[in-house]
Amino acid sequence: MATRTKQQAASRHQALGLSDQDLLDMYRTMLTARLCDEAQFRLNRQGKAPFVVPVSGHEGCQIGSAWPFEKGKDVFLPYYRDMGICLVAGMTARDVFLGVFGKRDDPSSGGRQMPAHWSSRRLGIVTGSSPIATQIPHAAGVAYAAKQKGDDVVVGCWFGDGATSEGDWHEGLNFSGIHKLPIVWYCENNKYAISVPLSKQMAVKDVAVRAEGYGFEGVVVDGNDVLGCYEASKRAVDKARGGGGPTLVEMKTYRFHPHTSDDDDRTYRTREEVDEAKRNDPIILFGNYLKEQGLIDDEGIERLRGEVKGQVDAEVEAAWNAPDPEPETALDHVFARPGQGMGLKLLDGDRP
Amino acid sequence: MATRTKQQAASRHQALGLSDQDLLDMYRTMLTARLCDEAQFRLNRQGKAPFVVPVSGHEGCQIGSAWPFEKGKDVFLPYYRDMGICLVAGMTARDVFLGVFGKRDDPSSGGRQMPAHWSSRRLGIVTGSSPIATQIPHAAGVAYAAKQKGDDVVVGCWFGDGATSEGDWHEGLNFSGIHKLPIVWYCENNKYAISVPLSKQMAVKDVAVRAEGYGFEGVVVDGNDVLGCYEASKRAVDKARGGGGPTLVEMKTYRFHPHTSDDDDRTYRTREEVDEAKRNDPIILFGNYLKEQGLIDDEGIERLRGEVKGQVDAEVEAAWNAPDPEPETALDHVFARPGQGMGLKLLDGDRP
Amino acid sequence: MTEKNVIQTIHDTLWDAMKADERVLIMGEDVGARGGVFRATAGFLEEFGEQRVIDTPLAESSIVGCAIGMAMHGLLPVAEIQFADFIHPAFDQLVSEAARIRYRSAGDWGCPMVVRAPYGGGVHGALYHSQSIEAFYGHVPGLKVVVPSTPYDVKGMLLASINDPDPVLFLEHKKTYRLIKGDVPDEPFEVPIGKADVKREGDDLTVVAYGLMLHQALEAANRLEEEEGFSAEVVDVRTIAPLDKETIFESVRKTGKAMVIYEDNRTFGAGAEISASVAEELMFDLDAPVVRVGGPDIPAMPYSTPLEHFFLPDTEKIYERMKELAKF
Amino acid sequence: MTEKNVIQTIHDTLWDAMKADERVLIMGEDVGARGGVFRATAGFLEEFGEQRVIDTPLAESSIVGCAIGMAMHGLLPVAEIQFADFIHPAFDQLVSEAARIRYRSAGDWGCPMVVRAPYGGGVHGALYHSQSIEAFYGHVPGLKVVVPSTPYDVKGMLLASINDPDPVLFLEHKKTYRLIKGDVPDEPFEVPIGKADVKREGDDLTVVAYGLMLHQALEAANRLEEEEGFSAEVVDVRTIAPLDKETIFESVRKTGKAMVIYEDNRTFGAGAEISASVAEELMFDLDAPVVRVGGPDIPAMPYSTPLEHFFLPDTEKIYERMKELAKF
Ligand SMILES: Cc1ncc(C[n+]2csc(CCOP(=O)(O)OP(=O)(O)O)c2C)c(N)n1
Ligand SMILES: Cc1ncc(C[n+]2csc(CCOP(=O)(O)OP(=O)(O)O)c2C)c(N)n1
Ligand SMILES: [Mg+2]
Ligand SMILES: [Mg+2]
Repeated sequence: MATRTKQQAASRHQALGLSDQDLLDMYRTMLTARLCDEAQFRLNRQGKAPFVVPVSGHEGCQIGSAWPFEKGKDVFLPYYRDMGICLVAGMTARDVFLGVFGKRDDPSSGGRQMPAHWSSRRLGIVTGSSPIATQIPHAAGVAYAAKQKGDDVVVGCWFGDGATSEGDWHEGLNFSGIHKLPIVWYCENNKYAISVPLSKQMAVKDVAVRAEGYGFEGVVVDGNDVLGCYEASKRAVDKARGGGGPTLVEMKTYRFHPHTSDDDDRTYRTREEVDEAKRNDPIILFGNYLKEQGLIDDEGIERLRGEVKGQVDAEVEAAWNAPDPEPETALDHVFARPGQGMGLKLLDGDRP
Repeated sequence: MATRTKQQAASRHQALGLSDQDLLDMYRTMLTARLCDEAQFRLNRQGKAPFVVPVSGHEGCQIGSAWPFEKGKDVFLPYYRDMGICLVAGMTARDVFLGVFGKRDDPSSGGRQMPAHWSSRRLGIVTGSSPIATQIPHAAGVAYAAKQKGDDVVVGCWFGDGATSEGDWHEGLNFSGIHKLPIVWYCENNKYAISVPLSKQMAVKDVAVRAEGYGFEGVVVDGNDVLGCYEASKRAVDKARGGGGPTLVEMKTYRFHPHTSDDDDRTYRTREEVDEAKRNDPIILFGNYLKEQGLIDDEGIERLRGEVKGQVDAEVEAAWNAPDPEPETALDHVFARPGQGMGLKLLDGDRP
Repeated sequence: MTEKNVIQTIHDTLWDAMKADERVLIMGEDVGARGGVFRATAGFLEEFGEQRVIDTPLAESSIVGCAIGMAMHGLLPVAEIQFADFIHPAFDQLVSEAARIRYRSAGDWGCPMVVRAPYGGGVHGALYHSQSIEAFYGHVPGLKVVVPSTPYDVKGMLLASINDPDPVLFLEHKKTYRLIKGDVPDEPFEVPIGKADVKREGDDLTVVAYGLMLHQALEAANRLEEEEGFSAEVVDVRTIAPLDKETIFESVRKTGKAMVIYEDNRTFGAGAEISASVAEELMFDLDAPVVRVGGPDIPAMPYSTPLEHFFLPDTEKIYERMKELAKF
Repeated sequence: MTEKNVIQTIHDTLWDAMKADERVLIMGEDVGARGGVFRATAGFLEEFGEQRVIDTPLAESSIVGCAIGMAMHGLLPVAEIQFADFIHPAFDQLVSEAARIRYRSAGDWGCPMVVRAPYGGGVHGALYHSQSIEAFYGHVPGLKVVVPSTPYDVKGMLLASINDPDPVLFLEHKKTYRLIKGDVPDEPFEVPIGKADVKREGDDLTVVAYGLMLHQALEAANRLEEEEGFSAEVVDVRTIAPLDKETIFESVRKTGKAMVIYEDNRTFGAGAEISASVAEELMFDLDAPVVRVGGPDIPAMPYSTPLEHFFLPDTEKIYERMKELAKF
């Protein structure tokens, strides 16, 4: 029995073209997200972080779906829940906490935006805002530009189930279908938009069915199965890179903590429901798989956890001691420097 | 062969529960729309009507889809193309031309809106605007209110293919699905949003497939077949009245004239395409059916046409001579009369 | 008479209206089981049921758009936009639709709808949970825009808004929710929309404000009286549109000096209309130029504490400007 | 030098930019085969292909939203909103997104995008084809809003806008499209964004205007000189945001009298900021209160001719107000 599982399993990540080391790297990234989450909630309780956005529960679908992308080349449009996406894209725990503390050197916004409003041009992470679903048309636009310029770029755009109700979601997905853009749409369906359950958001079981209405494929995967998410994502990313157009990947998952540090989820979901969901903790499930594969044992997991926690705590410390922005700098970057231009060729002397 | 057609056909409108008189009334209404259209374009060329919106080509899907509604009870949310819907709802040729000339007594807006921006509270026609698809959420809201109050009301909402691209369209249809509202959504798909062909609007053959993504049924019918439109609409209206929720009815049709009197459609479609489409003129097709049924002959059709034309011309005359609005009245109706209230019960003395 | 804070007053007033009139309906994101992220509708779902307390999809344009439809079919919807910053997707429904339903139908149709939106900064809300939006909507004929700032006005104007036959944008400064307390009559009453209110009498200068700035102005005015002996008259605008210029003019005619304070971006902000109107109408009554104090022209309030403080006109800044003007 | 009307100038300038720089891209409703409902892009599809001339779905929020994405990935999109009245669904994308891309990323990202929109009335366009929108967007830090009113300025400012690293809302008064002609240099050149322009020199009063009102003001000014001997200086605002107050102040310092004309609804309109700024800054240079002439506060311009004429400030009205002010 154990062996049979092992075989099946063994065949699984190899069949996906993932090495043992890949798996350990993925696991470590998931752990980093989880431990950053625990740290930021601790800081919130200590009054050191006025506002934090949890990721716990989403690590599987985030690390799994982001893994197939080519860093430094592809473009990421995550939403606030996506610490895991950003870690895969190249952000560090230090970056996360510079944002949590609103520090000058926060790569996302220099302390201007709330924590978890990710951005890094260097890493191909497009600046995101709070308004839900506004990044959907941006993602389609980036993908259009990439295609039009002939760049070898795939765009990944992540959002929650709540985002699917916005007009922008409809418009952006439709545009991507019309132009067969190199993009993958990822819905991290955690059953709630803050407190609003799916039954009050949509009259369908799987929002992925809407893809058909935009002329491309929609798929549904277990968001707590990191390899399943990787598999679906890899297929979609390869398809996009090959000119096959968009895919909507719906990943069913769950948010373990309240919506944010300002939320009280006891008003809208039972503890039983939350505990039940935690049995499918993607980190535990993936850990079990690694153990079955003999890639790690409980002791190794503990050692790794301790090691990562040590790093996270060190980064928290460093970020806490980093400088705040200077008050007057609030006036900077409303516009580009006076006189700066885009070098429109016509004005560079070329004549029509 | 002829007989077989006859039988089939005979069985057809009777099977639909339509009497011979119903058919003649429907045909007359279609003719009225067509002849109002010809008259308004004539007036436009004469410089008497600065701006007109044609209906020609849409009479079949409009009269067929509107016919099942109960006048004076159900609620209509038409768009500018829907002269035919409004005639079924109870508007007259006089009303149409009071609007065309922007007269004081124009029932839609007292000359404030462009022609074809239909409204009549008395007739259950909700005031419409120019911005495309804004009436979609209104329609869902009316249907929600009707259901919540327990009114026996079905809401009909009409729009073009172009409207399906707007965020409001998505949001409104989704809301209607979630609450299983008593509403029917009608898409008059005439292949173009002004000049933009379907291929640049959507990556699907039938926009009706999107209904599935909102948890209700979508159907496609030949919009030039008035009885087919009636049949699909009747089923959807009865279903809505019975608590079965929304339906999206897509009616494939064609616009014979330019988008409006300001448009030049030769820039984006060939004369051959237009001529080809005119072979499926819903009025000719329906006339043939009536003839097969022995309900009218060519002579009768000519007589009827002459009769309706006479009426339309008389109404044009009457509307032309009707008074303009007084300039200062432009200031009226920004708000209700000062002191006017909704009679909120709490303020009427009731105490919580 | 009961002492309440602003959010409690909103909760109780909505509750009373729902109790008394079955046409009143609540809709918005998280207004149901969650009772609203600010708890304005806590307990409503249990009491009034999900037919009248609608947890909507995350879609502001249709929250407003569906409310318009409901209003046209006999209900009195009170829609909540979770944060004023998120009302923008509904801009078209408010500007092109709600504001024009009556006008474009020559009075045939009406749109008795209330849209509530918590606005304003100073709560560490950063770029997207701090915005002031009154200037955008005050400019739209056909919309009424109110900004009550005390529990008493909040109750009276909320009832007046629900009872109004036309669409009302009801703006609540979220920082006042728990900060500002006051006595509220237990009986229902209306505070008329379109009337400003003198919240403090004075002779030396007129200070026009609303929202959080009103309370900071009152604080500064008291200090100015104690420390410098100048008495400032503080006028609470209360309604942005239609704007009650007469009450403002009356005060300025008396004091000869005017100052307008608002936290929104200064340029093309609501204070511009007030300043312009005073100067156009009362130039020869003025002993000094009108002083305008507004937020800086940067996109929004940043998150980091030093940056946020840089944005907000605080009592200290306001006090200094008032002293200057008084001594002018 | 070639004499052209406004729409021809827009067409030719866009054409030149498309020809010279492959990053420039056109998108909007009916911009392709139809060449735009005002023919601004007639012939573009044939010349540049459908990759660079995109007929978009009927969806303004994504027209702007996708353009933002393109701008962030190396293109220079020029999006057309068919009528300014229909830009409202994109309000959120413009206000929350385009305007804040640079600010919220502390300068890391930029959004070099142009959104063109024909605005203004007097064309029998009724409630939804006549609107002025500059007041809404002028209030949004991070957006540039320009309103060139002559063929020369249109060419120079359109090129400056396409070359600008930040989002520019390029407003074209549709009534000027064929009405206004002028000489346009054949060579490319930039007219700087953020600089007002004295279109007529004068000493007795300053008239500040833009769009169609600019041309009516110039007409009235000439008549005022001929018939009454008063010389009015006419300042073309040209850029709403960032607003060039200095050029306006300079003129008012000289003339001592100021009048602001705009066709938009008067209250909380763009003219309020101009009037307020002049009075706050120059109260002691003013020989008369600032005069503001604006459209009535009704939702929009009605269709019927008598009603439309009632709305629009015509040359006659403007002339009378100028005469009054000059004689004050
Ligand atoms: C336009 C807009 N409306 C409302 C909000 C407030 N809000 C923030 S997150 C959220 C729920 C989002 O749910 P979902 O998309 O499912 O993502 P999740 O938080 O569940 O991961 C809401 C309503 C917002 N940020 N933007
Ligand atoms: C929001 C908005 N954008 C653009 C327009 C300009 N416009 C008017 S009708 C139209 C095309 C509508 O096409 P469709 O919905 O297919 O209806 P049809 O005219 O074909 O019957 C457009 C783009 C508008 N009225 N509203
Ligand atoms: Mg969710
Ligand atoms: Mg069409």
